[in-house]
Amino acid sequence: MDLNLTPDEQKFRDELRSWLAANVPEPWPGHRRGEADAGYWDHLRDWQQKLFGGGWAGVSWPVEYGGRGASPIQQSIFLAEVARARAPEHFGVIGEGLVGPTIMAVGSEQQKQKFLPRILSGKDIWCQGYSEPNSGSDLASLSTRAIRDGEHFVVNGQKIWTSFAQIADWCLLLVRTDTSVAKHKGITCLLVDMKSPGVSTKPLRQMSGDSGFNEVFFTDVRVPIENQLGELNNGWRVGLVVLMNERANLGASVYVSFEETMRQLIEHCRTRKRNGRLLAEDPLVRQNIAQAHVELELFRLNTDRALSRSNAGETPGPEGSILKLYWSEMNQRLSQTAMEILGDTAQLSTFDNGNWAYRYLRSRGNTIEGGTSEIQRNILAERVLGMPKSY
Amino acid sequence: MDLNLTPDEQKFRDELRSWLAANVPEPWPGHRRGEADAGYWDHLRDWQQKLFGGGWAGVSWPVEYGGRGASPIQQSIFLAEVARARAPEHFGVIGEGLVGPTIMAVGSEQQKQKFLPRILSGKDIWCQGYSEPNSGSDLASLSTRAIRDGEHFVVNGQKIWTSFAQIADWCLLLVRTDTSVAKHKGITCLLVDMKSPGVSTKPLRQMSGDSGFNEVFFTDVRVPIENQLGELNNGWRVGLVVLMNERANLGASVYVSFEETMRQLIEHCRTRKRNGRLLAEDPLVRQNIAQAHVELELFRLNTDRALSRSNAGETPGPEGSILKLYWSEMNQRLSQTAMEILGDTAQLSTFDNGNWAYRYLRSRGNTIEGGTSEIQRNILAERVLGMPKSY
Amino acid sequence: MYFDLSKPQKLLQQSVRDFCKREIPISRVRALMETDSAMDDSLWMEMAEQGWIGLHLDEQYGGLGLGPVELSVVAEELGRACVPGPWLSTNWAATLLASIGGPVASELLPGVFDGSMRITIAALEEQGSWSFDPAVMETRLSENGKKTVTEAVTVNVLNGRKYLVQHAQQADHLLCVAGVDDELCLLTIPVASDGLRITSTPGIDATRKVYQCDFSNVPIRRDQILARGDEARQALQQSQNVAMVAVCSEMLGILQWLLKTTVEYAKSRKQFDRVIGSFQVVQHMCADLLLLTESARSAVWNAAWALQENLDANRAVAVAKVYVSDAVRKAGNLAVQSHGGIGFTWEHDLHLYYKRAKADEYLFGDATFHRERLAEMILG
Amino acid sequence: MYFDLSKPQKLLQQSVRDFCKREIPISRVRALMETDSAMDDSLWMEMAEQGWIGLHLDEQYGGLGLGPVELSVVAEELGRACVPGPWLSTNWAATLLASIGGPVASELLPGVFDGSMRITIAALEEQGSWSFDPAVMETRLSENGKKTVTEAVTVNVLNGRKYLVQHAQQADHLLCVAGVDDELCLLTIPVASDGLRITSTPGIDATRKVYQCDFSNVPIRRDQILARGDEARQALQQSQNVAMVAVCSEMLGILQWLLKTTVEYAKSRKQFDRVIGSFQVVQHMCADLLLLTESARSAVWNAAWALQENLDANRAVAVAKVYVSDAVRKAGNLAVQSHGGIGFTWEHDLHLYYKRAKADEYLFGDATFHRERLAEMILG
Repeated sequence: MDLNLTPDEQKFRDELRSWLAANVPEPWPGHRRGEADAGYWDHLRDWQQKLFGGGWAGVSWPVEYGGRGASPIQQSIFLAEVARARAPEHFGVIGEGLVGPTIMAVGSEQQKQKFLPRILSGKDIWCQGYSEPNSGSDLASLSTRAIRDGEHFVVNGQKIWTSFAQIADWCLLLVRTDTSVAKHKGITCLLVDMKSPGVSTKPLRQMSGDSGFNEVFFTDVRVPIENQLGELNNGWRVGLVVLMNERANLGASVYVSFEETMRQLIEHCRTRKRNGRLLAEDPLVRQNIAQAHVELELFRLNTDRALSRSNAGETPGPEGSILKLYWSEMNQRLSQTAMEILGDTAQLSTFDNGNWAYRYLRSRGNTIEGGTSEIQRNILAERVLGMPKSY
Repeated sequence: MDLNLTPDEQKFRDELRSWLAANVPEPWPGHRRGEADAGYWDHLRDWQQKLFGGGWAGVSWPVEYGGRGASPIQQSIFLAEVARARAPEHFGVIGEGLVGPTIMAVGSEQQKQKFLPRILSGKDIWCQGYSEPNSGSDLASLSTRAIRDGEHFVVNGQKIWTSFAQIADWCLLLVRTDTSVAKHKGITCLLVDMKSPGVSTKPLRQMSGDSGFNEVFFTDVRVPIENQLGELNNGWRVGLVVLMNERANLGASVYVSFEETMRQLIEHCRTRKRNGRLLAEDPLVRQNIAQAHVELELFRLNTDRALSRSNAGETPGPEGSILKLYWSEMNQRLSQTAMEILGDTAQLSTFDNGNWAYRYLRSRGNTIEGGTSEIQRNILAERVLGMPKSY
Repeated sequence: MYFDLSKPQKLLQQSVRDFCKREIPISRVRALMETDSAMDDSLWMEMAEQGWIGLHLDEQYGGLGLGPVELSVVAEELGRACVPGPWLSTNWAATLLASIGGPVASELLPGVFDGSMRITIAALEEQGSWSFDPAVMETRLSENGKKTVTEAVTVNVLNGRKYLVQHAQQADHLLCVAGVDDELCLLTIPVASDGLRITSTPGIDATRKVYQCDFSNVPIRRDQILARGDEARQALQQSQNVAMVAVCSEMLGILQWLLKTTVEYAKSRKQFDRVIGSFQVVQHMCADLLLLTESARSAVWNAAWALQENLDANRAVAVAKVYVSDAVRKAGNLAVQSHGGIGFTWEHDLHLYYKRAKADEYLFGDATFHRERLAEMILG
Repeated sequence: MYFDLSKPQKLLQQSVRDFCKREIPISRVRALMETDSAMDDSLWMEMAEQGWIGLHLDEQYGGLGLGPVELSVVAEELGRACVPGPWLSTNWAATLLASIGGPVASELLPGVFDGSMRITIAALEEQGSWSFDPAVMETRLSENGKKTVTEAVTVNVLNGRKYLVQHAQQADHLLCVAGVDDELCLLTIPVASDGLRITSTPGIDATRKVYQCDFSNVPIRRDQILARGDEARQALQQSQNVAMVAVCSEMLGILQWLLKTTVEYAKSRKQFDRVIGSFQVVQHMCADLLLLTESARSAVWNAAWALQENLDANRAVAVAKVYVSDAVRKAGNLAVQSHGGIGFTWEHDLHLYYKRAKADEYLFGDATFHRERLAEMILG
């Protein structure tokens, strides 16, 4: 057991830190994602270019595809350091983290050559079209249809909860290509040009007031057959790889954001009073802060253990559900704890720019997006503990 | 809305109080139920006789059967006052509360004449044979068999979790009389003499160390056919009536026991110190005590509302599950709260005679016995909220 | 013992429910919450006409002379319909005024009840609490020059800041809780007073607007001092008890809505070729919603009744505020989770109730605050 | 970063597991716990021979010179097998002695490690806490006559009472935490001392016996005072950190047992014509058990490693004690509930683990106690 970074890992981190110190731009002035204007998107695109220029795009991609060949631990160091440096949001997160690796795994040589370099350089921004209004937890029941017509698929249907759709160049899309077989067996994965005629997007406003997601509508969209990714009707397996990656990858960057939240909360406890007494002196506040600290530590440690396993060569499996389940529920408790500690004024948009109320509301989505907590528990029971399917 | 007792209810209570003040015997010296000796059983039998003599047996039974015709609210007052007066355990609880009303509802005239007076006078002590080792939550799957042989049923099988079995004269027994039909449709209810050859009992020790329940074994036990209660193969419905009564009836007496627990806990908070400070001065203890008070109040109020509905003539239905679900989980929280407040020494058998540790352990059974919390939630979802069956 | 609404109370309930259904559908709620005031005059006058303002207060002032139980019935229905506007704050302020009595009450209350006079209360401070300890209260009445506050003609001045004042910008008068020497005092202040600045501070719940009020040497005549010391404290506590019953009732209405909406959704939404209400975990979430809602009803009715009978109301009201505040938060979370993605959208009405519930959870002190009050009553 | 056991650590784990399976099946656990001492000499000597007593302590005293991680590995397996007896208390006492060093350590420790000398610690008081504040400590060392404690020949006396002293009746020596003036001191006391009375006080967990120790003018020579003031405090804290890693590891072993046993039962028990593990609610309880167990493992390993590396171990150990204490209680409750009636019987082994977990939850301070300690580190 050695929880310290190895010399290699330290070297990687130090190099990255120096680079970030020199290259991270000033924060974009007061915005909330989804309500952004074109200037903001350019800001993100510039950062993506900078990463690419500095050799920090696709850190975990194999060297043969232009990446840095970073280990899972290095990849996690990368995500954490970038977050700590308050670098801009990672515009290429879906392309680099999900689409690229999937293309490497199942794409044709031609697809690799066409798409991978443009993902790496940030020229193409990707989104993923998975969920549909009637296919949430039951993703495999998706009904967006693709019908073969000569050298094209003709796609009709609607996707929902699609991040970056309003600005994306391409979409990794799951479509139904065979309605005569079991639902998992008739799905195909397509790479769709978002500028194709018939594609339209509409921002989806959340209870937290912002619009981080979109609805995407496909009306007679023609997709060339060479943009089929993997085998026909084998799209479910392709899609699953992406989901596993998604669950395993998020840890490091969300950890940094929770850490920052804790830091701010502790700072308030040290300076704000209730009824003449510092919050930090209130025994109930003290219990809550300590409990939040414990839970956050456990998230860090669970993440590190999972990373250590990945580093040892184990592929991310259903255990990723533990991390997702843990952090999503932890963040809801943390948000509630903050609202309780900070008290009545925490509900105001004029207090810390409304961030506490925003966090509180936004956190409710955590146990739904990326697979509900119910789905995660089903996965753990059935695929880790080997219990029979419950439905 | 009027939460005060009506003049009639007050009169009933005052009369009862005077009678109890004059008649409740000295507490039986230090015993725990199930480890009792014959003297203890005689003590309970004496009390039962006293109640009968004073006209306080079967308070809720109709006057025509020798009861007092008390309303549900009066019945609840009776249970609460008897508990507050620290009267002996109610030996006849199953006979009076469950078996008697069931015989009144579905029994033959002959059965009524034979059994009801002896229940009321405390001559016969009853138990109920429902659960089996392989039929817990799925009670209807019970496999104790009764086969018709001339003028008798011949019973073979095993029951479990049977209170009072070691001392009971009679048993209200659910048996399978038809294996060829759906499980709910082949069950019959028998009244079985516990002194019949082939009946044997064995105390069942619990994790809390005591033996409040028994296993009962039936080997070729011959039961005369006139002891069939209700129709052949209609025993499931007969049994359900008993269960509903059980859930609805318990409220008042358990409330009094929780109230006493709270009183003792508060007393400790006022007199015991931790690290030089009175427990009552510890803000965390104060939160816990207040929360326990709130939860206990809610139990009282929920019980009163249910009683008020019963009094207005509504029959106890699936809402009884709310009360059972609520108090069983509340009591577990209360027990844990007490263990946390009282600290390390609460685990010792030398501290308050080991009662806190005993309560803590015993409370784990509350969410299992009389229908698990999972079954109660299923009932609420399916039968109160009208949701489809989940299994 | 009769633990249910009486026939007339049930009729009142039905009439409020019908009115809300007809006049304040959720589309109107959404339209109003997008406005600066979350109210419009016609709706307010209609509500006044129904007698819902001060319905629990003395007929001598123009109230209906009904009791806290009736107030609770109305509040529950307004909560169930998520009715925007100053109903709660107005009733709180009116209760406080009536409880103090005197010429100001006689002057203002009739207008309050008929909807023509708007009042609210400025009480909470940023680093204060709902216990209003005069020793740490930032908003203070002080003597101007050397004259004492008891001299009739003296003009004193008020300085300080209040937060979360409901509908201050729509009010004609503020009732203000302030410190004077080591005591509390209650003041009535016209919003047009010199030195008073009212700033909008949008809160999590857009159906009720909240403001920051800054007092900078606001001149206060002696006749603006409604009460001080014990009298002020008692009137405030009593008015808070009434207002807490109202806010708990409102949360009960929200709970009812959450339960109904979630169960209906679970019965209709299909995933995996079956309605999600057939999944045991969803069923159990609904069963918990039922338990929370039914228990909240017991707590609310008991508190309203205790207040009506004047029986240890502090305790019963605190029990209700603790239980219902926690219950509505848990229920909101269960409801959002049961709905999945759709329940997290702006389009779905769930968030309106979720946010209002959060504001109500804080209002008059959260569960932790009232647990400590209860501990004081139980343990000393 | 390598967050897993090393190969040798895994071999150690396997060897302890095999030993326990072979030598201490649950039938022997039950037989031992019914005895007065919950131990028998042959088993104790065998455990000593395996090197499990003081395996983390210096070879100079006869320990194996391994580290806290190896101690954790052994403790987890002993927890998983619910091994009765004084392993934990002996290791705590040995760690304390080793940490103080000096002639008493050299004299006693070799015998402790080979099983021939039995020691334990008398620390907790009925109305005290695990923070051992000398100002409120009831057990006090005082001067006999007018001589000072620093004079070599002076005999002082000890008065007071200790609770929950593990295996005191089976010990040859007690190490005792006492107050002297305004400081802590640590004493070594032969159990045969005049004025020392040891009374059995059976606890919730019968696999470890606990006693009350009454000290009535027990004479204490100067060479029995092992340390006082800061030195005593530091040695005690350090030994508690080690012992807390051991007790957290033991709880981790219990968690593993609860998870495995519950999942197996859920896969085999049938109700409603299907295994109960196919009910979503039971599945989710098992998923929660998994999450609690895996997280507890992260916390325990991190604490053991921090102790080994001497990195802010106070914090890492407190985090582990908070998390694991709460986790094992929740897990025990989930396990009993998932088992239904059978899990509530004496016959089923579940209650042995459930009760041991409860005792462990308290031992060295419960989660609430250590949260306050953490708050002190975080907030001051």
